[in-house]
Amino acid sequence: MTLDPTATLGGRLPATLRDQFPYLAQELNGHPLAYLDSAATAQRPTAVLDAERAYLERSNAAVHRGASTLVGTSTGAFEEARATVAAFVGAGDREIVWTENATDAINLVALGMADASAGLGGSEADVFALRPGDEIVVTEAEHHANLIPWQRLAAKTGATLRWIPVGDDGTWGIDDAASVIGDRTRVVAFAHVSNVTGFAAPVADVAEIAHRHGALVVLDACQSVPHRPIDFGALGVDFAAFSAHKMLGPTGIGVLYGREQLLDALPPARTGGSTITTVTMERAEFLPSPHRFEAGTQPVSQAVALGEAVRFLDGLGMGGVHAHEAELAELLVDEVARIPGIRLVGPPPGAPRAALASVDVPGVHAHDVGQFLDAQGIAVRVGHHCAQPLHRRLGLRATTRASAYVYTTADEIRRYGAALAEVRGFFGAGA
Amino acid sequence: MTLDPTATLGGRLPATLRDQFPYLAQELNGHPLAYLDSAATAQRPTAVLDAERAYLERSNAAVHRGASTLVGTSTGAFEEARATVAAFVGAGDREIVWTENATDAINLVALGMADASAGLGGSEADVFALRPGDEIVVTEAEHHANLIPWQRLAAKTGATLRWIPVGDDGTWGIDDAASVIGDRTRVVAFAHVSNVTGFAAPVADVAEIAHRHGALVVLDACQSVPHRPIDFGALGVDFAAFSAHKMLGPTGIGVLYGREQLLDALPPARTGGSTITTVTMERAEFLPSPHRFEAGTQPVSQAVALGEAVRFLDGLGMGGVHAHEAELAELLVDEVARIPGIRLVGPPPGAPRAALASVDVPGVHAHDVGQFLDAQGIAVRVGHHCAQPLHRRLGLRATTRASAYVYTTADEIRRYGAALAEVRGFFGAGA
Amino acid sequence: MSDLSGLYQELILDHSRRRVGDGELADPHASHHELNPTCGDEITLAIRLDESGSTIERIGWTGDGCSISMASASALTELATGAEVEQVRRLVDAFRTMMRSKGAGEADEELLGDAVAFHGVSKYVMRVKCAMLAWVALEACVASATARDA
Amino acid sequence: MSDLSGLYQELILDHSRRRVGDGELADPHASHHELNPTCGDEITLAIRLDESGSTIERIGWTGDGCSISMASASALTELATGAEVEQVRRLVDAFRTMMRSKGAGEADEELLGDAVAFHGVSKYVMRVKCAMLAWVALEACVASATARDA
Ligand SMILES: Cc1ncc(COP(=O)(O)O)c(C=O)c1O
Ligand SMILES: Cc1ncc(COP(=O)(O)O)c(C=O)c1O
Ligand code: FES
Ligand code: FES
Repeated sequence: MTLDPTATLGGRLPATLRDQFPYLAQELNGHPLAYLDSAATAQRPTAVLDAERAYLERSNAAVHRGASTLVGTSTGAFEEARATVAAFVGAGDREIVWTENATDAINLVALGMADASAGLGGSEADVFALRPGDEIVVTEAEHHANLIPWQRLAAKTGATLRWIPVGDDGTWGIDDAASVIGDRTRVVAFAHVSNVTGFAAPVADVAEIAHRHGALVVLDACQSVPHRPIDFGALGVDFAAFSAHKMLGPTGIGVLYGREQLLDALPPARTGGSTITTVTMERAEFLPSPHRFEAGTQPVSQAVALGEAVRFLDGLGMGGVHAHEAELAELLVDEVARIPGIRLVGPPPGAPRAALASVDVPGVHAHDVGQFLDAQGIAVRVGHHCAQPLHRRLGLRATTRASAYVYTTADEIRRYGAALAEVRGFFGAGA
Repeated sequence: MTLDPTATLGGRLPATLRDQFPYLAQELNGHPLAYLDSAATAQRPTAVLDAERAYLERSNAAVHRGASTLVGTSTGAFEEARATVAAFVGAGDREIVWTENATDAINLVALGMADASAGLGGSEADVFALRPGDEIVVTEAEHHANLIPWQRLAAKTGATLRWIPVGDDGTWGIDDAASVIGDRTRVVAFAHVSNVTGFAAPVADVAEIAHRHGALVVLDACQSVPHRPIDFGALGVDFAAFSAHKMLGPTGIGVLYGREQLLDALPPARTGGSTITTVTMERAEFLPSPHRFEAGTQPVSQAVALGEAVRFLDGLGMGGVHAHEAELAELLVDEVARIPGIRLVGPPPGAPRAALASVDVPGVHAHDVGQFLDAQGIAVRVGHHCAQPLHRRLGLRATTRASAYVYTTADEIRRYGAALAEVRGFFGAGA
Repeated sequence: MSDLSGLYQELILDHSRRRVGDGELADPHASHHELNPTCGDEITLAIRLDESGSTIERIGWTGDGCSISMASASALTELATGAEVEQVRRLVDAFRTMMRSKGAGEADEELLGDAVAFHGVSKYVMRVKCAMLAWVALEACVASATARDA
Repeated sequence: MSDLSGLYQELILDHSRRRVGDGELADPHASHHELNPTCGDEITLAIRLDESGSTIERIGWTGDGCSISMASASALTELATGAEVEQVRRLVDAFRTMMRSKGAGEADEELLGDAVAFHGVSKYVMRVKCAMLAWVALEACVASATARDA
């Protein structure tokens, strides 16, 4: 699967790309479906569906368990997928751990640190052990997945949770980070790209500050890995998390990236079969990374499908994907900005943002906005997008979010703009 | 999908059932494949593959997030699958929690108890809090998935891990259980059916003893739910775990069953989006079960596929499945018992056992046995089957396991017996 | 937009703006807070009974939510104020039955009056909770007020 | 059974029974324990160097494993005993290259001697670790014995 990225991307996608997504050919409420909720979950191309099915019909067997020909085949497919994903994000094979989803990946780090703090990882895991007085730093804009696990870790260890404040538009800068990160900071966890504002954090700069203070850096890369070229090594982060279902891959699988020496020392929070060397009734010794974390039967066909999704994205070229989405982002912001009385959350028009926009329509509840768009075949996301503290900070309870991906067309964005312009009139909320 | 169970089951499966499993029509090393490793992972019928694909091509969208028509459809399919699985095991809908696999399900209980012990669940979670002096009871025959999480819980809380000893055949009885379970026991965790010996524990009796002492009962149901009719309510267990991939369903999804009041009070070990009511920067309040445990995007298409797998099994009738497998088990034991010098692990010939048999071939390493069978198209599992302590107790390092499922034929078992009889000769290990 | 007319009937849009009963109730006999976890919206609804304890004298509520939830609280206030406790129980049951109908059948207009306008909402599974929010709160209030009586 | 003859060559089955070098070595210069996590099998291999420190005088090992791993340890012992340290490094490299070949190419019979019998194992990816076990242990022994020397 290779497509010429210049032909494919640049605002006008050829029909050949759309045709590879059967889901998108549907109607919604009598209109052609405009699927503008890819930031929540993306749709899968036929190549990904076919790859998983072919694996299941021909190569499916237990992985890393036993030594039969079938196990050789399934294990080969499984580990090849890991190598494909590793190369995609600038990681070594042993730096990629399969998880249930990105949320699970972040939890594995936070729970492993709690184990280390309780002495379960021995002296090797000292770098992860927190004590009262230590600080964990997040931002006020985090998804609950990158907030609650840290709250729980603080509660278990007596460490203090602090946060980088956001401005009235929901974004923050390097100075905000520098004023919160200090010598007591042991972990800095933040989203690369916010799923509400579309703001991209200055990752390398924050990592530099954090490391200067001896803190670990955990990156929530859910909204960046699917949309732009990423090299975790070059970004200088210690851990990162992302989900397959937001990048043309299946649900049921996410990825934890970690630097090899760190992963080898982090206590495995979830334990069970295939993670061990020697087990007695009293105790267990664990394998090095990644296997020490992969307890029980793994999402094998899902790993194979994710590998295929990565090949599909590589075929498009991530540089081209990013350029395509930058164009759509600009169009999206233009469409929203020209509607009077609508509040756009996140970076102002003109500033860079991911291809997503959350808006508040004064006088109309987000669920009613979403319902109105839905009736016109436009599927968006409404609610707090798992970021209640950010919404509270913005003085909002819920927003309406439109988000784009490789298959999104300029026409869909324009349909969204036209429909959004009619919302306040319909609900009698004034001009 | 309904098949007449009397026609289907009874030792001779009609071609129509086999035909529904494309994987099984393959060759292995020039022979028709005899797949005798279903206890590790089962193969999927076309109906299950098709159901997942149809969901992905037509109904896939974020679940429980937002309010669009698409979300209504995906959420409906997802929750209908839960209801189907719940009915299959005698549970209420709120008693079924999706997990990554069975291992993850057991970990959720053990990790939740660790949280409760650290005070994270408030007074509601007191029933789960362990203190030094408290005892956790397992058996010597457990899969690592039902052993290591309890070792870690003991290490975190200061509780003591004790175990029910097994006899020379790897099985244990109600008296063995009664002699270990006592007033200090707070949890009793054991496998319904052993994946090494095929022995079925006297669940209801053990549960009765445990409850008399005020202990919670956690059942590893990985090897029972796929193979016999199950009613967790009737068995009287408090928690149970099983995996979809062993019951014609996908990898990437498992199930935690728990009694509703217990699940509502168990602290969620993994936290993130969709599990909460209110989140501030300082703290989070959690939903009731099952959603409090389902952090992040769930294995949605996998849940839909598991629902279809359950319908498929229901179509066969679990009573019939069990009868079919009892016949295969008898044949399997007969085949092994007539080979001189081979040691059969588990219940003696004549005693009930699941349709699996692990054997030791004196003088020949299990991996060589497996390789020899493999060359004849027979796929079995070799190794310690994630039960090192049991193998150590039996004086063995590894065994060769053959296991059957709904699609297994008597002919396949006979081919296995004939090949096994030649192993010692080939390797010159004497008669 | 014709698709939406079944959901957002004029009466609903109207109630969502009028918000009958919006405001805190002094000296309530019972009060109940109800949250819709899907959206985070909430309502606190309170009731006062008359001297006999068998009739709802006043209803007041505060809350924030979508047009459906606000309209439903408003319509409920109009309908249930002055009604006998027994009658309110029947109203809640009838409303719930209607909301579970997925648009099928006929709603009991005689009993439910203006609230039949919400029949169309029942086709939108993701919005049923919105319409039910105030009714669930009312049901809880009635239960606790009468339990206290007994 | 003809399928298996590439894997279980007569020479391999023979070595797996003879087990040259099986037994603990007294006063070793280096010793290394290696585990195969797939199966839990392990080997502890030890070496003694001659006075010059440049030649392997004796090899001894204890362990438990499949026929491939035992035969490989046995063949290795025969081949590397009396060899120069530099030569042993070349042997290990050549053996590893052969085991990664997935059955392709020709093995270097001049260098590897009897050990070319393991060429067929390289087609069985799940068994490559079995054949490598003793060689990895030998490589570690040589590295630590020569490091101590320096
Ligand atoms: C008895 C038993 N318990 C637990 C497990 C673990 O299941 P999973 O690997 O699906 O988590 C298995 C299967 O490997 C098993 O047979
Ligand atoms: C920024 C961000 N972080 C975390 C998540 C959680 O991802 P998942 O639900 O796949 O675990 C999401 C998506 O919902 C997200 O957008
Ligand atoms: S969307 Fe919250 S109550 Fe309707
Ligand atoms: S199977 Fe263990 S070393 Fe070969």
